[in-house]
Amino acid sequence: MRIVCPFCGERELGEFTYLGDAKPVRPAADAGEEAVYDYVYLRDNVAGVMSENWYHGGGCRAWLKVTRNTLTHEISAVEPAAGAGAAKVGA
Amino acid sequence: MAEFSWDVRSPLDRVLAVGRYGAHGDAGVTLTEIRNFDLVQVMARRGKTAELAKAAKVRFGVAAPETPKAVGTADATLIWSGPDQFFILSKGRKHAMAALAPLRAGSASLSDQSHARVLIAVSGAKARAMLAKMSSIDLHPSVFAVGAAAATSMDHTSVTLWRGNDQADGQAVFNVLVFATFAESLWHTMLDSAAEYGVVVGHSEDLA
Amino acid sequence: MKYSIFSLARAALSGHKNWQRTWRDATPKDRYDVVIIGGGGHGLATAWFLASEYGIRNVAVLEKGWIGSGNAGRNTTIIRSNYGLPGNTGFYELSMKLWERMEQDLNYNAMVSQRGVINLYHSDAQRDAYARRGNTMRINGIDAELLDLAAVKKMMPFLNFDNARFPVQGGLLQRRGGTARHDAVVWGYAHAASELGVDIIQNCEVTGFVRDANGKVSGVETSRGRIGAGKVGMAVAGSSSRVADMAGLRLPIESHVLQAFVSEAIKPLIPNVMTFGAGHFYVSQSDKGGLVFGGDIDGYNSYAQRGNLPVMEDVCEGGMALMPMIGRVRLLRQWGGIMDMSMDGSPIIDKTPVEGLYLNAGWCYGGFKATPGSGFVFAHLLARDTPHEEAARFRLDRFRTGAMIDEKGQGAQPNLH
Amino acid sequence: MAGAQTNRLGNGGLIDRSEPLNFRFDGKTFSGFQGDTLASALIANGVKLVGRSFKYHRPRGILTAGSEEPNALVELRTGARREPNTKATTAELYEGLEAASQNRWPSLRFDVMSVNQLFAPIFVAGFYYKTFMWPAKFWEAIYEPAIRRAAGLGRAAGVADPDHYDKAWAHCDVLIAGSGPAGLAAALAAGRSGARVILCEEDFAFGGRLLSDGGTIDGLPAAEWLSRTLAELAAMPDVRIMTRTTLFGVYDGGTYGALERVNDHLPSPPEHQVRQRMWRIVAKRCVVAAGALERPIVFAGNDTPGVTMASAMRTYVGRYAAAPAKRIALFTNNEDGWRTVETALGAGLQIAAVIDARPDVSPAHRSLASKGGFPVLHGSVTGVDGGKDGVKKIAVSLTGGARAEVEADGLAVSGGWNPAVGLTSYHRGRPKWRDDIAAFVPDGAPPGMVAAGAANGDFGLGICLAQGFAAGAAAAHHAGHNGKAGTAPVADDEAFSLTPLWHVTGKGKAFVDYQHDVTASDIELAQREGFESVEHLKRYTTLGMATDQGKTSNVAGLAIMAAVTGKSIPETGTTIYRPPYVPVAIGAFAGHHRDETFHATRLTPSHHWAAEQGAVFVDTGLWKRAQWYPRAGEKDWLESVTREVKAVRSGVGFCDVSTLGKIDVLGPDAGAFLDRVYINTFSNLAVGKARYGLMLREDGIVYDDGTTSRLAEDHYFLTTTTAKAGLVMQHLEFCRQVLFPELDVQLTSVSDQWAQFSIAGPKTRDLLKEIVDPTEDLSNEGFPFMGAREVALRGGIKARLFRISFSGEMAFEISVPARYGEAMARNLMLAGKPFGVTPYGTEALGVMRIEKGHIAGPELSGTTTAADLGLGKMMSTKKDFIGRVMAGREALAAPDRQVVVGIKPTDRARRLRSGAHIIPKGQTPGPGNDQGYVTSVCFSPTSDQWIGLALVERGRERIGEIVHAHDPIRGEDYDVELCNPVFYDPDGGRQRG
Repeated sequence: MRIVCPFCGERELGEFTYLGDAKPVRPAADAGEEAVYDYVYLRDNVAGVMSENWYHGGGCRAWLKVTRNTLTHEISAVEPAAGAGAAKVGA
Repeated sequence: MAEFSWDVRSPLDRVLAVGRYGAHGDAGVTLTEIRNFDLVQVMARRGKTAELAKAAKVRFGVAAPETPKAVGTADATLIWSGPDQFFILSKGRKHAMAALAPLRAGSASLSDQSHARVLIAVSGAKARAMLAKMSSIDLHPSVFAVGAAAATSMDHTSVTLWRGNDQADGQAVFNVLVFATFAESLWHTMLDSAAEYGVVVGHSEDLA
Repeated sequence: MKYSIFSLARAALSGHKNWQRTWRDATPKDRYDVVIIGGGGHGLATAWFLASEYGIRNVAVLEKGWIGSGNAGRNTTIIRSNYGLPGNTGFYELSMKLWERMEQDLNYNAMVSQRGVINLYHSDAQRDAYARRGNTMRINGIDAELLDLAAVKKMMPFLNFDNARFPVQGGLLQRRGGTARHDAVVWGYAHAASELGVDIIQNCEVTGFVRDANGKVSGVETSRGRIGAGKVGMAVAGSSSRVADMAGLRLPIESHVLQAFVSEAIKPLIPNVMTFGAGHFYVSQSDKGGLVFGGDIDGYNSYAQRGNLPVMEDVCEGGMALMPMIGRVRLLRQWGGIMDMSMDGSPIIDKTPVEGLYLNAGWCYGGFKATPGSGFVFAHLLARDTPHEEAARFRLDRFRTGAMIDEKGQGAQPNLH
Repeated sequence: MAGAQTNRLGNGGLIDRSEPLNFRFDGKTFSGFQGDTLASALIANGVKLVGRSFKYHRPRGILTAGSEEPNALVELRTGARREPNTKATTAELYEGLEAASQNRWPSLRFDVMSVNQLFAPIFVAGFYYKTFMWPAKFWEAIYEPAIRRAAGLGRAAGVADPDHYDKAWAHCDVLIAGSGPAGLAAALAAGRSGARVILCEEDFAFGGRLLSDGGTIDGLPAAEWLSRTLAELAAMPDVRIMTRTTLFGVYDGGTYGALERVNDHLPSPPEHQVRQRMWRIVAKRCVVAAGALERPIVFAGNDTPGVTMASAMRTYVGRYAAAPAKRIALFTNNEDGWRTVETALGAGLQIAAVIDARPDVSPAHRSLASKGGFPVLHGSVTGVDGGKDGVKKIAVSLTGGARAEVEADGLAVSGGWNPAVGLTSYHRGRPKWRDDIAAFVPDGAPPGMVAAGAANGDFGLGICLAQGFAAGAAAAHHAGHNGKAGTAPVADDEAFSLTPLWHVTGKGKAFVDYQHDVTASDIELAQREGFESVEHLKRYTTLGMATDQGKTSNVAGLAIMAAVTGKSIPETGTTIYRPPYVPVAIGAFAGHHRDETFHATRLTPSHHWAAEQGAVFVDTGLWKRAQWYPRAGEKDWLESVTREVKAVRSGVGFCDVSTLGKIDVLGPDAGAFLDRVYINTFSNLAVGKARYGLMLREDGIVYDDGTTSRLAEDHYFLTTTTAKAGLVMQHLEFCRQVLFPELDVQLTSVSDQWAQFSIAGPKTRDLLKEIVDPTEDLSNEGFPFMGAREVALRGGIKARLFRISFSGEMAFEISVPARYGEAMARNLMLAGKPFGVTPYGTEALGVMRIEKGHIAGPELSGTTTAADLGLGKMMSTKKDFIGRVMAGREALAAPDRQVVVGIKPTDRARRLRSGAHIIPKGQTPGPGNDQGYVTSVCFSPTSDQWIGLALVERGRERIGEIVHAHDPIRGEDYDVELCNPVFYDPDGGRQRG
């Protein structure tokens, strides 16, 4: 697999680390135990196109949101995590 | 009272043996360690890209690289190291951590990395063939031109790689910044990878 | 038909023309007391134990392809019960005891070979962890020995003891561990279950659940029509989330690829099953002569059933680091299976919140060794509606309560288990 | 002396007759020429018997001339370089080559195990599943060892491989597999278009079938066209053509695996060179021009030495000038087989007969037969008379029922051609059936890949060239190169007609899978027993699982299965194709990652100094750390470590702790950020202060701990454990970039920037006063416990000084830029000399932390909570932080959890060991009363006895209770007392003093 890092360009798999589904969002502080349980433990485990967290740790150290098909491994989109390259974001 | 001497010792000091290594005949690869340099990592603060760019421009006369490039100036090289980040590589304390306060001024966070890395220049007719054993980056001249840079891994070890100016003989020069505590290990791998081409090993005290 | 050397010799006289099908080719009936989804080792073993232990013979096993076509047919065939945490230890030992009588129970030679499983250690910390685990085993009545360097050298003189990056210091040995012929386990359970009346239905894909007015599962829709069921058991590791989704369930499971490798056949070289403690590599040698080996999972969600090159390299690096004598042995075949990676690395055998639907899932990359035990306790759950005592901790709600069974201590990140 | 090359033709071939080479096979010396393979050289020497089969130990010869060979497997080379199962058909001859036949005893000609053939009626497919079950114990003791000894083929060397391997990356626009006409045409088109091209050829010569079959291209003899084409390709700077390189697999994202056999054609690799190199080739496009493999026909006796594939016969005769036989019969079901007749006649060999299964033979061939004076028999071969000495007589059943016999010493067989569909199918694609050639052809391929020529099922020379050229041009175009490709090379297509024939029934064993001895009747048996699915068939009979990966057997096997089930071949389907395309040495996948270079090694800044001191090093992750510093006269590690601990506790010592992860946390929101990742609060930490922090995983379990100091308003210096350094960095970046992007915080690792030393002991301040600039106030008031600030050192450099203690002593940690690390160690020795300063290693460090009751790796097991570790009170209730909610789950807050407690043996002389379990006193150990285990132990010089930490159910409530330490795996049982885990200076006066 090769991932096109939005910052570095196309790089080989060995430079990246996988975390998992990017869809679950960390619940707010007051969301309660059930919401956090769901966030931490339950997975859609998509057979098909899925949005995922990958870390370019062997490169620029950016966290990336990768859209990938788990049936074919085809990658259709890669974008930076919200806080990667955030210096460009208006303060 | 004891006399303390604070000699600076490169992590390659014990293993770098100046001279020939590997196959005989014309050496295909030259490995040169550059011993003394100042290296500062500059990280733009949130929303401060433009300010930092301006500050860099004032100080260095060039824009800080926003893509994987190494930009040479009269007395420093600015090397992209990640989103919102770049290295300032220089010598003689002129752009060392202590001298960079103006750059900081609220627009950037700085971290001294002068001792955290070892700098090795790889050149020679077989430099690309040798690096192909360690690096997954395409170093073909049409892809990785002079000034190209990459935050990448070599043999599972994180490095910053950039192509400096060609030598007088037209040969490409690839610069590798590797973490100091991995340097000896990566050095051995470099020697192994280059051995079949013949290697000239050397070091220079300062950045050119 | 009884299998033995005598029946073989008799059959030889007639040119082997009289052998029957190993299992009946059943056509689906309208309704079964229990329908098992998944004709892998676990599903077939469940059916056999339902029929043989619990007297429930009106059972169907539905298989989307050919039986054993999932992870039962593509694993590295290791059996062992060297687990360290309550919940796992007793269960895997139950499974091991069932392995020890399987062939006689089933009248099928699954080549269960108790040649020993050794986990090598390379540091004091690893030794201590194995001592802890070995003691757990011993306290649970399971055989375990802690070997020092000299003992390992004697047993496996071919390891790299001289110039290793991470020298071997010793190992945790379970002599009763070993290997079994994976396909034969599937065929053996199919054969024996079929003899007891279980219907094994191949090329029958489940496409949905039939629910009654109360929401209870009362059958399944399949590619071969609707089949009614008193209870439905899922044993579809690799596809658990997909099948559970048809019932509206989300599981604490991710699907990941695990690769396995086999070398060309060579004369006996490796006597036992070994795991390298300083890299991702484990190996045994099949009776046919191939080195069967593997390592870490590829590390990302996948249903593609094929592996990547970096992990293949990583595994071979581990192999060469451990025993550089295999450098010139050639890798013959590489394949990948879909692992049900659970959130704590341990399986789930439980009722689901949907009445009538029972779950057997989350085996990670360790399901093969569990085959008989899993079948036994799942049959118990299906028959009695209460968990078997050796599976009492494999509850679905343990993630909610915090009673995880996390042997590796990696937490809710499946690709690290 | 070498024997005469009895079967070498007088002229022709691509061998270099000026370079004779001697070699040995089974101890006998022969000679051949440069350019031979071992197989062609054996053939040239009249050797027919080369190997024995897997199960029945049947005598076998050479069937093919390529990597699909199932029979002619040898042990190549000797000693540590012995390579089992090496295909004689691909092994290049070199001076002094040694090869031995395998799977036979005592010799190839007289193999005792061939008695297995007598038991063949019982040893049918899957027989072992039906027997060897009683008595159960006999399996491991008797049956299995016997089976294992009989099975397997060659013997591995059994000792470390002395050769080196490496791995490399390559990048191109267009990758081409195969250098036959299609591959070369593709390379020409792509190269001329301006694309970067890599062409991999498995053979040691370019040309593919052109080398054996010749032909006319662009009006030129094939050989001439070939050399022109190679010259043109060689002149293109961005075209790289590689021989001895097999493309073995295709992976995601256009990454391909290839194996280059760099020096296998030499007795051993030259100095500084590798034996083989594994390439990962990243290509935008790939043209598979890997050709097709001729397939056998299954008939009785088809495994007799001297039965050879028709195309292989042409290769031996045409390319190697070696005659597999002198009087040859051909058995074919297609037009292509007849080319063997032409080649043989052209080389002056005799044709005994052609047995053609088709109803008609072309007039041209008929006249060839009459000119050559041999009969054309319409029918099929039903048996072969011969044995280990090879084919003698061939039985033929003629169309219409009559029988005939042909006397011949060789039988060439052609059952048609199977395109090499491996590479195109490795992403679990299934090939499709094409009736006109009765073969599977690619049906789609992994992204970017296309098949051309024979690999695509199009066999004529003309169409191969045209398709290859078009594919090469299209691939270059897709990759963005549109240069002028010129015109495609032109050639005529040969006629091709085929009547499918898979299996001729007859008396005697008819082999489908030669190597695994799978016969047609085994397939019928498998079907009878319900193993009808092709995957079941494969698994039950072992069809296609041999070292040839079913290249010659799979299609025939499923054709026979189709026939017995009454299904069509495409309905029956294929098994899944799996890489590698040819077996690849494990060493090549490992490259240089073996022995000491298996993984990288990290060295601390004072490593070489410590080595000079004679330190013993321990591996900690990738690090080498000084474990202890033995001194002359010390009898064991314990004595050294005890000395080091005592020296620290009574004087002063230092230890390199640079391996701790060190992270600069910078920016205006650095404090707020740390509040979210640590369970305790850091935003309120004063500048110049350090604080111990604990972080959880989101599931509420403890992740890591360390001391973090605030060096400036917007600068924290965070430390992690050695083990978790990289992972914590990743975790913090996740928090920064994904979870909390709104915070203005920057992170970077400074682990390698700082050499950090712990200096501990009551005389620490005395030592520091020597080395720190006298203007710095180190007094308790000027530099209190948990202070952290920059100080000047004598001699002009700056350091960071942290008043923190892991040992429980009065202690500081001092950081200097890493290149001063070695100087720092020397200067500490110098400065501390008056106080008896003692360097100490990780063992003494460990002893002192256990004495002080500090947790470390064994307690941070990934299953313990903050409360388990006695740190529950640190969890802030005033803020959210990672892991807060899940940490509150019922089972994680249960009162009977195992918690950290101290232990000491009731018998002071008793040694403790980690891993022992804790059982209530007086009870028999069992699963019901296994209440915990010992995590860390040491001999405490301070207590003068062994002490330890343990995780014990309700441990803190049970202080003072005597329990049982149960360690059956080491045969030890003894009583221990549960106690306060802080054994040393429990009120902390020493570290604060």
